[in-house]
Amino acid sequence: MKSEIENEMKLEFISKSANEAFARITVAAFASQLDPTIEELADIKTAVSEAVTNCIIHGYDKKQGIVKIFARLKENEILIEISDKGKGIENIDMAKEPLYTTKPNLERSGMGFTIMESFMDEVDVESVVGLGTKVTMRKIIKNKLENEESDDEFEMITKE
Amino acid sequence: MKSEIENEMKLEFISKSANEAFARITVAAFASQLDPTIEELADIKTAVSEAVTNCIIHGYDKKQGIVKIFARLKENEILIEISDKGKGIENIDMAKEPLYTTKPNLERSGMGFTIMESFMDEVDVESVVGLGTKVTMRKIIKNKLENEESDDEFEMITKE
Amino acid sequence: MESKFYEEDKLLIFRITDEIDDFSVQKIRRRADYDIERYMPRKVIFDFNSVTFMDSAGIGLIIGRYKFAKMLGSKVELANLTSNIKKIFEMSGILRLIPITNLENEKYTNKIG
Amino acid sequence: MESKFYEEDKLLIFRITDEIDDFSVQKIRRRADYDIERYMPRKVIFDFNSVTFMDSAGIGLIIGRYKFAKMLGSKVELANLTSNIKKIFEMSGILRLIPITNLENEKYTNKIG
Ligand SMILES: Nc1ncnc2c1ncn2[C@@H]1O[C@H](COP(=O)(O)OP(=O)(O)O)[C@@H](O)[C@H]1O
Ligand SMILES: Nc1ncnc2c1ncn2[C@@H]1O[C@H](COP(=O)(O)OP(=O)(O)O)[C@@H](O)[C@H]1O
Repeated sequence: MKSEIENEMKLEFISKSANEAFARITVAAFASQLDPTIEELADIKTAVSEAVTNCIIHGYDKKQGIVKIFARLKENEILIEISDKGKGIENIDMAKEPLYTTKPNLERSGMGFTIMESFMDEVDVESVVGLGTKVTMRKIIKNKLENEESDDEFEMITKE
Repeated sequence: MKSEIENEMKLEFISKSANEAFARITVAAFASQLDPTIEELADIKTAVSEAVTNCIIHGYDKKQGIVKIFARLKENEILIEISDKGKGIENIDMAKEPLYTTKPNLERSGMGFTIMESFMDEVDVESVVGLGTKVTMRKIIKNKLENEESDDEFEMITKE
Repeated sequence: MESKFYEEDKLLIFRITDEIDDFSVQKIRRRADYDIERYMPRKVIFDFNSVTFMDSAGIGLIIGRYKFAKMLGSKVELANLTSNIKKIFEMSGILRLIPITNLENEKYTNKIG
Repeated sequence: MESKFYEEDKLLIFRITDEIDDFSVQKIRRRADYDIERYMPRKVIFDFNSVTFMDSAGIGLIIGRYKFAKMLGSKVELANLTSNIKKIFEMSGILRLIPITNLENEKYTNKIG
Protein backbone atom coordinates (compact mmCIF):
# COMPACT_ATOMS: atom_id res chain seq x y z
CA MET A 1 0.00 0.00 0.00
CA LYS A 2 2.58 2.54 1.14
CA SER A 3 4.44 2.42 -2.14
CA GLU A 4 1.36 3.48 -4.12
CA ILE A 5 1.10 6.88 -2.44
CA GLU A 6 1.46 9.67 -4.94
CA ASN A 7 0.22 13.13 -4.17
CA GLU A 8 0.92 16.77 -4.94
CA MET A 9 0.08 20.17 -3.54
CA LYS A 10 0.90 23.79 -4.20
CA LEU A 11 0.70 26.62 -1.67
CA GLU A 12 1.13 30.36 -2.22
CA PHE A 13 1.02 33.06 0.42
CA ILE A 14 2.04 36.64 1.11
CA SER A 15 5.58 37.15 2.44
CA LYS A 16 4.69 37.96 6.04
CA SER A 17 6.59 36.56 9.00
CA ALA A 18 3.27 35.57 10.55
CA ASN A 19 2.95 32.98 7.75
CA GLU A 20 6.06 31.03 8.74
CA ALA A 21 4.14 28.89 11.22
CA PHE A 22 1.24 28.41 8.82
CA ALA A 23 3.60 27.28 6.02
CA ARG A 24 5.43 24.66 8.07
CA ILE A 25 2.18 23.29 9.55
CA THR A 26 0.76 22.90 6.04
CA VAL A 27 3.76 20.99 4.73
CA ALA A 28 3.84 18.84 7.87
CA ALA A 29 0.13 18.00 7.52
CA PHE A 30 0.77 16.97 3.91
CA ALA A 31 3.91 14.97 4.77
CA SER A 32 2.07 13.11 7.51
CA GLN A 33 0.40 11.01 4.81
CA LEU A 34 3.74 9.17 4.56
CA ASP A 35 3.40 8.26 8.23
CA PRO A 36 6.72 9.81 9.36
CA THR A 37 8.09 9.59 12.87
CA ILE A 38 7.75 12.64 15.15
CA GLU A 39 11.46 13.24 14.63
CA GLU A 40 11.19 13.17 10.83
CA LEU A 41 8.23 15.54 10.96
CA ALA A 42 10.16 17.94 13.21
CA ASP A 43 13.07 17.89 10.74
CA ILE A 44 10.74 18.76 7.85
CA LYS A 45 9.08 21.57 9.79
CA THR A 46 12.44 23.09 10.69
CA ALA A 47 13.81 22.92 7.14
CA VAL A 48 10.61 24.45 5.71
CA SER A 49 10.70 27.20 8.32
CA GLU A 50 14.30 28.07 7.36
CA ALA A 51 13.57 28.25 3.62
CA VAL A 52 10.33 30.21 4.02
CA THR A 53 11.92 32.67 6.44
CA ASN A 54 14.74 33.23 3.93
CA CYS A 55 12.24 34.10 1.17
CA ILE A 56 10.53 36.61 3.45
CA ILE A 57 13.49 38.37 5.06
CA HIS A 58 16.24 37.95 2.45
CA GLY A 59 14.38 37.43 -0.85
CA TYR A 60 11.77 40.15 -0.36
CA ASP A 61 13.62 42.13 2.30
CA LYS A 62 10.34 43.03 4.05
CA LYS A 63 8.72 44.21 0.80
CA GLN A 64 5.53 42.38 -0.12
CA GLY A 65 5.84 39.40 -2.42
CA ILE A 66 4.53 35.87 -2.90
CA VAL A 67 6.19 32.77 -1.47
CA LYS A 68 5.42 29.51 -3.29
CA ILE A 69 5.68 25.96 -2.04
CA PHE A 70 5.27 22.88 -4.18
CA ALA A 71 5.36 19.45 -2.55
CA ARG A 72 5.12 15.94 -3.93
CA LEU A 73 4.85 12.62 -2.14
CA LYS A 74 6.07 9.64 -4.08
CA GLU A 75 6.55 6.22 -2.55
CA ASN A 76 8.46 6.97 0.64
CA GLU A 77 9.91 10.34 -0.37
CA ILE A 78 8.80 13.93 0.01
CA LEU A 79 10.01 16.58 -2.43
CA ILE A 80 9.59 20.22 -1.37
CA GLU A 81 10.29 23.27 -3.54
CA ILE A 82 10.17 26.69 -1.86
CA SER A 83 10.62 29.76 -4.04
CA ASP A 84 10.43 33.53 -4.17
CA LYS A 85 10.68 36.12 -6.93
CA GLY A 86 12.89 38.31 -4.77
CA LYS A 87 16.37 39.68 -5.07
CA GLY A 88 18.27 36.40 -5.54
CA ILE A 89 21.64 35.20 -4.18
CA GLU A 90 24.91 36.37 -5.71
CA ASN A 91 27.18 33.62 -4.43
CA ILE A 92 25.32 30.44 -3.51
CA ASP A 93 28.40 28.60 -2.22
CA MET A 94 29.17 31.43 0.15
CA ALA A 95 25.53 31.70 1.24
CA LYS A 96 25.58 28.01 2.20
CA GLU A 97 28.61 28.41 4.49
CA PRO A 98 27.75 27.92 8.16
CA LEU A 99 27.51 31.24 10.04
CA TYR A 100 27.45 33.31 6.83
CA THR A 101 24.67 35.88 6.97
CA THR A 102 23.99 39.22 5.31
CA LYS A 103 21.62 40.22 8.10
CA PRO A 104 23.56 40.02 11.39
CA ASN A 105 21.71 43.13 12.54
CA LEU A 106 18.48 41.10 12.56
CA GLU A 107 20.29 38.55 14.77
CA ARG A 108 20.29 36.01 11.94
CA SER A 109 22.76 33.24 12.70
CA GLY A 110 23.72 32.19 9.17
CA MET A 111 22.80 28.59 10.01
CA GLY A 112 19.69 28.27 7.82
CA PHE A 113 21.21 26.37 4.90
CA THR A 114 23.34 24.25 7.24
CA ILE A 115 20.21 23.16 9.10
CA MET A 116 18.31 22.44 5.88
CA GLU A 117 21.22 20.30 4.66
CA SER A 118 21.54 18.38 7.88
CA PHE A 119 17.78 17.77 8.36
CA MET A 120 16.93 16.82 4.76
CA ASP A 121 18.52 14.18 2.52
CA GLU A 122 19.14 16.53 -0.38
CA VAL A 123 19.10 20.33 -0.74
CA ASP A 124 19.54 22.14 -4.02
CA VAL A 125 19.57 25.94 -4.42
CA GLU A 126 18.94 27.76 -7.70
CA SER A 127 19.03 31.54 -7.78
CA VAL A 128 19.24 34.36 -10.29
CA VAL A 129 20.08 37.83 -9.01
CA GLY A 130 17.07 40.09 -9.52
CA LEU A 131 14.76 37.19 -10.39
CA GLY A 132 14.52 35.04 -7.31
CA THR A 133 15.51 31.87 -5.51
CA LYS A 134 14.26 28.29 -5.42
CA VAL A 135 15.27 25.75 -2.79
CA THR A 136 14.51 22.10 -3.60
CA MET A 137 14.68 19.58 -0.76
CA ARG A 138 14.10 15.83 -0.56
CA LYS A 139 13.68 13.57 2.41
CA ILE A 140 13.20 9.83 2.56
CA ILE A 141 10.67 8.73 5.15
CA LYS A 142 11.59 5.38 6.66
CA ASN A 143 8.69 2.98 6.47
CA LYS A 144 7.29 2.25 9.88
CA LEU A 145 6.65 -1.41 9.23
CA GLU A 146 4.98 -2.16 12.53
CA ASN A 147 2.32 0.50 11.94
CA GLU A 148 1.55 -0.76 8.51
CA GLU A 149 1.07 -4.24 9.80
CA SER A 150 -1.35 -3.21 12.51
CA ASP A 151 -3.27 -1.09 9.99
CA ASP A 152 -3.63 -4.00 7.62
CA GLU A 153 -4.58 -6.49 10.27
CA PHE A 154 -8.29 -6.02 9.91
CA GLU A 155 -8.16 -6.00 6.14
CA MET A 156 -6.52 -9.41 6.23
CA ILE A 157 -9.23 -10.76 8.48
CA THR A 158 -12.05 -9.59 6.23
CA LYS A 159 -10.40 -11.08 3.21
CA GLU A 160 -10.60 -14.61 4.62
CA MET B 1 -3.46 45.71 16.08
CA LYS B 2 -6.08 43.11 15.26
CA SER B 3 -7.80 45.33 12.72
CA GLU B 4 -4.64 45.67 10.64
CA ILE B 5 -4.40 41.97 9.79
CA GLU B 6 -4.61 41.35 6.08
CA ASN B 7 -3.36 38.16 4.56
CA GLU B 8 -3.98 35.82 1.65
CA MET B 9 -3.13 32.27 0.64
CA LYS B 10 -3.88 29.87 -2.17
CA LEU B 11 -3.74 26.09 -1.97
CA GLU B 12 -4.10 23.51 -4.76
CA PHE B 13 -4.07 19.75 -4.39
CA ILE B 14 -5.07 16.53 -6.13
CA SER B 15 -8.66 15.37 -5.56
CA LYS B 16 -7.90 12.49 -3.21
CA SER B 17 -9.95 11.76 -0.11
CA ALA B 18 -6.71 11.50 1.86
CA ASN B 19 -6.29 15.26 1.31
CA GLU B 20 -9.48 16.21 3.17
CA ALA B 21 -7.70 16.29 6.52
CA PHE B 22 -4.70 18.13 5.07
CA ALA B 23 -6.95 20.80 3.50
CA ARG B 24 -8.90 21.60 6.66
CA ILE B 25 -5.74 21.68 8.80
CA THR B 26 -4.17 24.17 6.37
CA VAL B 27 -7.15 26.52 6.42
CA ALA B 28 -7.40 26.23 10.21
CA ALA B 29 -3.69 27.04 10.61
CA PHE B 30 -4.20 30.11 8.42
CA ALA B 31 -7.39 31.19 10.21
CA SER B 32 -5.70 30.89 13.58
CA GLN B 33 -3.94 34.20 12.86
CA LEU B 34 -7.30 35.83 13.68
CA ASP B 35 -7.11 34.23 17.12
CA PRO B 36 -10.45 32.38 16.91
CA THR B 37 -11.99 30.36 19.71
CA ILE B 38 -11.69 26.56 19.58
CA GLU B 39 -15.37 26.47 18.66
CA GLU B 40 -14.94 28.90 15.76
CA LEU B 41 -11.96 26.93 14.50
CA ALA B 42 -13.94 23.67 14.66
CA ASP B 43 -16.74 25.32 12.65
CA ILE B 44 -14.28 26.42 9.95
CA LYS B 45 -12.67 22.97 9.76
CA THR B 46 -16.03 21.28 9.39
CA ALA B 47 -17.26 23.65 6.67
CA VAL B 48 -13.98 23.31 4.73
CA SER B 49 -14.14 19.53 5.03
CA GLU B 50 -17.69 19.51 3.59
CA ALA B 51 -16.81 21.70 0.60
CA VAL B 52 -13.56 19.87 -0.17
CA THR B 53 -15.22 16.46 0.09
CA ASN B 54 -17.91 17.64 -2.33
CA CYS B 55 -15.29 18.65 -4.92
CA ILE B 56 -13.65 15.24 -4.64
CA ILE B 57 -16.65 12.91 -4.61
CA HIS B 58 -19.29 14.90 -6.50
CA GLY B 59 -17.29 17.34 -8.66
CA TYR B 60 -14.68 14.87 -9.87
CA ASP B 61 -16.61 11.68 -9.13
CA LYS B 62 -13.41 9.82 -8.18
CA LYS B 63 -11.62 10.92 -11.35
CA GLN B 64 -8.42 12.88 -10.80
CA GLY B 65 -8.67 16.66 -10.74
CA ILE B 66 -7.40 19.69 -8.87
CA VAL B 67 -9.15 21.25 -5.88
CA LYS B 68 -8.36 24.92 -5.22
CA ILE B 69 -8.70 26.91 -2.03
CA PHE B 70 -8.27 30.64 -1.76
CA ALA B 71 -8.47 32.29 1.66
CA ARG B 72 -8.22 35.89 2.78
CA LEU B 73 -8.07 37.35 6.26
CA LYS B 74 -9.26 40.92 6.58
CA GLU B 75 -9.85 42.63 9.87
CA ASN B 76 -11.88 40.08 11.82
CA GLU B 77 -13.23 38.11 8.87
CA ILE B 78 -12.08 35.06 6.95
CA LEU B 79 -13.16 34.54 3.35
CA ILE B 80 -12.72 31.03 1.91
CA GLU B 81 -13.30 30.01 -1.72
CA ILE B 82 -13.20 26.30 -2.56
CA SER B 83 -13.52 25.26 -6.18
CA ASP B 84 -13.27 22.41 -8.65
CA LYS B 85 -13.38 22.11 -12.43
CA GLY B 86 -15.63 19.09 -12.20
CA LYS B 87 -19.10 18.26 -13.43
CA GLY B 88 -21.00 21.14 -11.83
CA ILE B 89 -24.43 21.28 -10.17
CA GLU B 90 -27.63 21.38 -12.21
CA ASN B 91 -29.98 22.76 -9.60
CA ILE B 92 -28.22 24.63 -6.81
CA ASP B 93 -31.38 25.31 -4.80
CA MET B 94 -32.20 21.62 -4.74
CA ALA B 95 -28.60 20.68 -3.90
CA LYS B 96 -28.75 22.97 -0.87
CA GLU B 97 -31.86 21.28 0.54
CA PRO B 98 -31.16 19.34 3.75
CA LEU B 99 -30.94 15.57 3.15
CA TYR B 100 -30.73 15.98 -0.64
CA THR B 101 -27.91 13.85 -2.02
CA THR B 102 -27.15 12.26 -5.39
CA LYS B 103 -24.88 9.68 -3.73
CA PRO B 104 -26.97 7.82 -1.13
CA ASN B 105 -25.12 4.63 -2.11
CA LEU B 106 -21.92 6.16 -0.68
CA GLU B 107 -23.87 6.80 2.56
CA ARG B 108 -23.79 10.55 1.94
CA SER B 109 -26.30 12.28 4.17
CA GLY B 110 -27.14 15.31 2.03
CA MET B 111 -26.30 17.58 4.98
CA GLY B 112 -23.11 19.15 3.60
CA PHE B 113 -24.52 22.48 2.46
CA THR B 114 -26.78 22.71 5.52
CA ILE B 115 -23.74 22.34 7.78
CA MET B 116 -21.71 24.91 5.81
CA GLU B 117 -24.59 27.37 6.08
CA SER B 118 -25.08 26.87 9.78
CA PHE B 119 -21.35 26.97 10.69
CA MET B 120 -20.36 29.94 8.51
CA ASP B 121 -21.88 33.43 8.35
CA GLU B 122 -22.35 33.43 4.59
CA VAL B 123 -22.25 30.70 1.94
CA ASP B 124 -22.54 31.34 -1.77
CA VAL B 125 -22.50 28.62 -4.46
CA GLU B 126 -21.71 29.24 -8.13
CA SER B 127 -21.74 26.34 -10.56
CA VAL B 128 -21.81 25.71 -14.30
CA VAL B 129 -22.65 22.20 -15.51
CA GLY B 130 -19.59 20.72 -17.19
CA LEU B 131 -17.28 23.49 -15.94
CA GLY B 132 -17.21 23.24 -12.20
CA THR B 133 -18.32 24.61 -8.86
CA LYS B 134 -17.12 27.34 -6.49
CA VAL B 135 -18.28 27.69 -2.90
CA THR B 136 -17.53 31.02 -1.21
CA MET B 137 -17.84 31.22 2.57
CA ARG B 138 -17.31 34.00 5.10
CA LYS B 139 -17.05 33.90 8.85
CA ILE B 140 -16.64 36.71 11.34
CA ILE B 141 -14.23 35.90 14.15
CA LYS B 142 -15.27 37.59 17.38
CA ASN B 143 -12.43 39.53 18.89
CA LYS B 144 -11.17 37.89 22.03
CA LEU B 145 -10.57 41.14 23.88
CA GLU B 146 -9.03 39.59 26.99
CA ASN B 147 -6.32 37.89 24.94
CA GLU B 148 -5.46 41.05 23.12
CA GLU B 149 -5.08 42.91 26.36
CA SER B 150 -2.74 40.34 27.88
CA ASP B 151 -0.71 40.28 24.67
CA ASP B 152 -0.33 44.01 24.67
CA GLU B 153 0.47 44.27 28.34
CA PHE B 154 4.20 44.04 27.92
CA GLU B 155 4.23 46.40 24.95
CA MET B 156 2.57 49.02 27.11
CA ILE B 157 5.16 48.59 29.82
CA THR B 158 8.09 49.01 27.45
CA LYS B 159 6.58 52.14 25.98
CA GLU B 160 6.72 53.91 29.34
CA MET C 1 -11.22 2.27 16.17
CA GLU C 2 -11.33 -0.15 19.06
CA SER C 3 -14.23 -2.44 19.90
CA LYS C 4 -15.21 -4.53 22.87
CA PHE C 5 -18.02 -7.05 23.19
CA TYR C 6 -19.60 -7.67 26.60
CA GLU C 7 -20.86 -11.25 26.27
CA GLU C 8 -23.13 -11.29 29.35
CA ASP C 9 -25.07 -8.20 28.17
CA LYS C 10 -24.69 -8.79 24.45
CA LEU C 11 -23.42 -5.24 24.28
CA LEU C 12 -20.91 -4.12 21.61
CA ILE C 13 -19.03 -0.86 22.21
CA PHE C 14 -17.08 0.89 19.47
CA ARG C 15 -14.66 3.53 20.57
CA ILE C 16 -13.86 5.64 17.52
CA THR C 17 -10.33 7.02 17.71
CA ASP C 18 -9.97 8.53 14.21
CA GLU C 19 -11.16 11.84 12.86
CA ILE C 20 -14.41 11.11 11.01
CA ASP C 21 -14.57 12.28 7.40
CA ASP C 22 -15.31 10.79 3.99
CA PHE C 23 -11.80 9.27 3.90
CA SER C 24 -11.62 7.63 7.32
CA VAL C 25 -15.25 6.54 7.37
CA GLN C 26 -14.74 3.70 4.91
CA LYS C 27 -12.50 1.79 7.30
CA ILE C 28 -14.72 2.47 10.33
CA ARG C 29 -17.79 1.30 8.42
CA ARG C 30 -16.20 -1.96 7.30
CA ARG C 31 -14.92 -2.75 10.76
CA ALA C 32 -18.22 -1.92 12.46
CA ASP C 33 -20.35 -4.02 10.09
CA TYR C 34 -17.94 -6.93 10.44
CA ASP C 35 -18.15 -6.87 14.25
CA ILE C 36 -21.92 -6.33 14.36
CA GLU C 37 -22.48 -9.32 12.10
CA ARG C 38 -20.00 -11.41 14.05
CA TYR C 39 -21.30 -10.74 17.58
CA MET C 40 -25.00 -10.16 16.86
CA PRO C 41 -25.25 -7.84 19.87
CA ARG C 42 -28.46 -6.73 21.56
CA LYS C 43 -27.14 -3.20 21.60
CA VAL C 44 -24.36 -1.26 19.84
CA ILE C 45 -22.86 1.87 21.40
CA PHE C 46 -20.60 4.27 19.49
CA ASP C 47 -18.32 6.09 21.92
CA PHE C 48 -17.16 9.48 20.56
CA ASN C 49 -14.92 10.31 23.51
CA SER C 50 -11.73 10.27 21.41
CA VAL C 51 -13.13 11.83 18.23
CA THR C 52 -11.38 15.15 17.60
CA PHE C 53 -13.12 15.94 14.31
CA MET C 54 -16.33 14.94 12.54
CA ASP C 55 -18.13 16.26 9.47
CA SER C 56 -21.35 15.08 7.79
CA ALA C 57 -19.69 11.76 6.89
CA GLY C 58 -20.42 10.87 10.53
CA ILE C 59 -24.16 11.25 9.92
CA GLY C 60 -24.05 8.80 7.02
CA LEU C 61 -21.92 6.45 9.07
CA ILE C 62 -24.35 6.31 11.98
CA ILE C 63 -27.50 6.10 9.82
CA GLY C 64 -25.91 3.27 7.85
CA ARG C 65 -24.94 1.33 10.98
CA TYR C 66 -28.39 1.98 12.48
CA LYS C 67 -30.07 0.40 9.46
CA PHE C 68 -27.66 -2.53 9.38
CA ALA C 69 -28.01 -3.18 13.11
CA LYS C 70 -31.80 -2.90 12.96
CA MET C 71 -31.91 -5.52 10.24
CA LEU C 72 -30.07 -7.87 12.60
CA GLY C 73 -32.31 -6.94 15.55
CA SER C 74 -29.83 -4.63 17.37
CA LYS C 75 -30.30 -1.16 18.83
CA VAL C 76 -27.80 1.68 18.38
CA GLU C 77 -26.87 4.38 20.91
CA LEU C 78 -24.33 7.21 20.96
CA ALA C 79 -22.08 8.22 23.86
CA ASN C 80 -19.75 11.08 24.78
CA LEU C 81 -20.71 13.55 22.07
CA THR C 82 -18.82 16.85 22.15
CA SER C 83 -20.92 19.97 21.56
CA ASN C 84 -19.69 20.24 17.97
CA ILE C 85 -20.55 16.62 17.15
CA LYS C 86 -23.90 16.89 18.89
CA LYS C 87 -24.73 19.99 16.82
CA ILE C 88 -24.05 18.03 13.62
CA PHE C 89 -26.20 15.06 14.65
CA GLU C 90 -29.00 17.38 15.81
CA MET C 91 -29.13 19.10 12.43
CA SER C 92 -29.69 15.79 10.67
CA GLY C 93 -32.57 14.77 12.92
CA ILE C 94 -31.13 11.32 13.64
CA LEU C 95 -31.17 11.90 17.40
CA ARG C 96 -34.93 11.29 17.21
CA LEU C 97 -34.17 7.68 16.19
CA ILE C 98 -30.89 7.05 17.94
CA PRO C 99 -30.62 7.97 21.63
CA ILE C 100 -27.65 9.45 23.45
CA THR C 101 -26.59 7.29 26.35
CA ASN C 102 -24.38 7.84 29.34
CA LEU C 103 -21.59 5.27 29.28
CA GLU C 104 -20.66 5.91 32.91
CA ASN C 105 -24.15 5.06 34.15
CA GLU C 106 -23.98 2.01 31.95
CA LYS C 107 -21.33 0.51 34.26
CA TYR C 108 -19.08 0.23 31.18
CA THR C 109 -16.08 2.42 31.39
CA ASN C 110 -14.74 3.78 28.15
CA LYS C 111 -11.45 2.11 28.85
CA ILE C 112 -11.52 -0.54 26.19
CA GLY C 113 -9.07 -3.35 25.57
CA MET D 1 7.03 33.74 27.70
CA GLU D 2 6.96 33.79 31.46
CA SER D 3 9.78 35.02 33.65
CA LYS D 4 10.63 34.75 37.32
CA PHE D 5 13.34 36.49 39.27
CA TYR D 6 14.78 34.82 42.39
CA GLU D 7 15.98 37.81 44.42
CA GLU D 8 18.14 35.90 46.95
CA ASP D 9 20.16 34.18 44.17
CA LYS D 10 19.93 36.98 41.63
CA LEU D 11 18.72 34.33 39.21
CA LEU D 12 16.35 35.16 36.34
CA ILE D 13 14.51 32.27 34.68
CA PHE D 14 12.71 32.66 31.36
CA ARG D 15 10.30 29.94 30.45
CA ILE D 16 9.65 30.22 26.72
CA THR D 17 6.15 29.06 25.84
CA ASP D 18 5.96 30.07 22.17
CA GLU D 19 7.26 28.33 19.09
CA ILE D 20 10.57 30.02 18.25
CA ASP D 21 10.90 31.38 14.72
CA ASP D 22 11.76 34.66 13.01
CA PHE D 23 8.22 35.94 13.76
CA SER D 24 7.88 35.08 17.45
CA VAL D 25 11.48 35.85 18.33
CA GLN D 26 11.03 39.61 18.17
CA LYS D 27 8.67 39.64 21.13
CA ILE D 28 10.76 37.18 23.15
CA ARG D 29 13.90 39.24 22.53
CA ARG D 30 12.31 42.51 23.63
CA ARG D 31 10.86 40.98 26.75
CA ALA D 32 14.10 39.22 27.70
CA ASP D 33 16.28 42.30 27.29
CA TYR D 34 13.80 44.39 29.26
CA ASP D 35 13.85 41.95 32.20
CA ILE D 36 17.64 41.43 32.13
CA GLU D 37 18.22 45.17 32.25
CA ARG D 38 15.62 45.61 34.97
CA TYR D 39 16.78 42.86 37.37
CA MET D 40 20.53 42.81 36.60
CA PRO D 41 20.69 39.11 37.51
CA ARG D 42 23.86 37.16 38.27
CA LYS D 43 22.61 34.38 36.02
CA VAL D 44 19.93 34.01 33.32
CA ILE D 45 18.42 30.60 32.50
CA PHE D 46 16.28 29.96 29.41
CA ASP D 47 13.94 27.04 30.05
CA PHE D 48 12.90 25.28 26.82
CA ASN D 49 10.55 22.82 28.49
CA SER D 50 7.45 24.20 26.75
CA VAL D 51 9.00 24.96 23.36
CA THR D 52 7.33 22.78 20.72
CA PHE D 53 9.22 24.21 17.74
CA MET D 54 12.48 26.07 17.13
CA ASP D 55 14.43 26.93 13.98
CA SER D 56 17.69 28.86 13.56
CA ALA D 57 16.03 32.03 14.86
CA GLY D 58 16.59 30.43 18.29
CA ILE D 59 20.36 30.48 17.74
CA GLY D 60 20.34 34.21 17.02
CA LEU D 61 18.07 34.78 19.99
CA ILE D 62 20.38 33.04 22.46
CA ILE D 63 23.62 34.50 21.05
CA GLY D 64 22.06 37.97 21.21
CA ARG D 65 20.92 37.52 24.81
CA TYR D 66 24.32 36.04 25.74
CA LYS D 67 26.08 39.15 24.44
CA PHE D 68 23.63 41.51 26.11
CA ALA D 69 23.82 39.67 29.44
CA LYS D 70 27.61 39.51 29.32
CA MET D 71 27.77 43.25 28.84
CA LEU D 72 25.81 43.62 32.07
CA GLY D 73 27.93 41.02 33.88
CA SER D 74 25.43 38.11 33.74
CA LYS D 75 25.90 34.49 32.72
CA VAL D 76 23.47 32.58 30.48
CA GLU D 77 22.49 28.91 30.71
CA LEU D 78 19.99 26.70 28.87
CA ALA D 79 17.66 24.12 30.39
CA ASN D 80 15.34 21.34 29.22
CA LEU D 81 16.45 21.11 25.60
CA THR D 82 14.62 18.52 23.52
CA SER D 83 16.79 16.42 21.21
CA ASN D 84 15.71 18.48 18.18
CA ILE D 85 16.54 21.80 19.84
CA LYS D 86 19.83 20.46 21.17
CA LYS D 87 20.79 19.32 17.66
CA ILE D 88 20.21 22.86 16.36
CA PHE D 89 22.26 24.50 19.11
CA GLU D 90 25.04 21.94 18.69
CA MET D 91 25.35 22.70 14.99
CA SER D 92 25.93 26.38 15.72
CA GLY D 93 28.68 25.73 18.25
CA ILE D 94 27.16 28.00 20.90
CA LEU D 95 27.07 25.21 23.46
CA ARG D 96 30.82 25.75 23.86
CA LEU D 97 30.02 29.20 25.28
CA ILE D 98 26.66 28.64 26.90
CA PRO D 99 26.26 25.62 29.19
CA ILE D 100 23.26 23.37 29.54
CA THR D 101 22.04 23.25 33.11
CA ASN D 102 19.72 20.96 35.00
CA LEU D 103 16.91 23.04 36.45
CA GLU D 104 15.85 20.29 38.82
CA ASN D 105 19.28 20.16 40.47
CA GLU D 106 19.13 23.91 40.66
CA LYS D 107 16.36 23.62 43.30
CA TYR D 108 14.24 25.81 41.01
CA THR D 109 11.29 23.98 39.63
CA ASN D 110 10.16 25.00 36.19
CA LYS D 111 6.80 25.89 37.62
CA ILE D 112 6.92 29.62 37.22
CA GLY D 113 4.39 32.19 38.32
N1 LIG E 1 15.61 33.35 -0.60
C1 LIG E 1 16.75 34.09 -0.52
N2 LIG E 1 16.87 35.24 -1.24
C2 LIG E 1 17.99 36.00 -1.16
N3 LIG E 1 19.04 35.69 -0.38
C3 LIG E 1 19.00 34.56 0.37
C4 LIG E 1 17.86 33.71 0.33
N4 LIG E 1 18.09 32.67 1.16
C5 LIG E 1 19.32 32.86 1.67
N5 LIG E 1 19.89 34.00 1.20
C6 LIG E 1 21.23 34.53 1.52
O1 LIG E 1 21.99 33.48 2.09
C7 LIG E 1 22.47 33.85 3.39
C8 LIG E 1 22.59 32.64 4.28
O2 LIG E 1 21.30 32.10 4.53
P1 LIG E 1 21.06 31.17 5.80
O3 LIG E 1 22.11 30.10 5.85
O4 LIG E 1 19.64 30.73 5.79
O5 LIG E 1 21.33 32.13 7.06
P2 LIG E 1 20.49 33.39 7.63
O6 LIG E 1 19.08 33.31 7.13
O7 LIG E 1 20.58 33.22 9.10
O8 LIG E 1 21.19 34.61 7.13
C9 LIG E 1 21.52 34.91 3.86
O9 LIG E 1 22.07 35.75 4.84
C10 LIG E 1 21.18 35.65 2.56
O10 LIG E 1 22.20 36.56 2.23
N1 LIG F 1 -18.61 20.39 -5.98
C1 LIG F 1 -19.73 19.77 -6.42
N2 LIG F 1 -19.80 19.33 -7.69
C2 LIG F 1 -20.91 18.71 -8.17
N3 LIG F 1 -22.00 18.48 -7.41
C3 LIG F 1 -22.00 18.90 -6.12
C4 LIG F 1 -20.87 19.56 -5.56
N4 LIG F 1 -21.15 19.86 -4.26
C5 LIG F 1 -22.40 19.41 -4.05
N5 LIG F 1 -22.92 18.83 -5.15
C6 LIG F 1 -24.28 18.24 -5.29
O1 LIG F 1 -25.08 18.71 -4.22
C7 LIG F 1 -25.62 17.62 -3.46
C8 LIG F 1 -25.77 18.02 -2.00
O2 LIG F 1 -24.50 18.26 -1.43
P1 LIG F 1 -24.34 18.16 0.16
O3 LIG F 1 -25.39 18.99 0.82
O4 LIG F 1 -22.93 18.50 0.48
O5 LIG F 1 -24.63 16.64 0.52
P2 LIG F 1 -23.82 15.29 0.21
O6 LIG F 1 -22.38 15.64 -0.07
O7 LIG F 1 -23.97 14.51 1.47
O8 LIG F 1 -24.47 14.65 -0.97
C9 LIG F 1 -24.65 16.50 -3.70
O9 LIG F 1 -25.24 15.23 -3.49
C10 LIG F 1 -24.26 16.72 -5.18
O10 LIG F 1 -25.24 16.21 -6.05
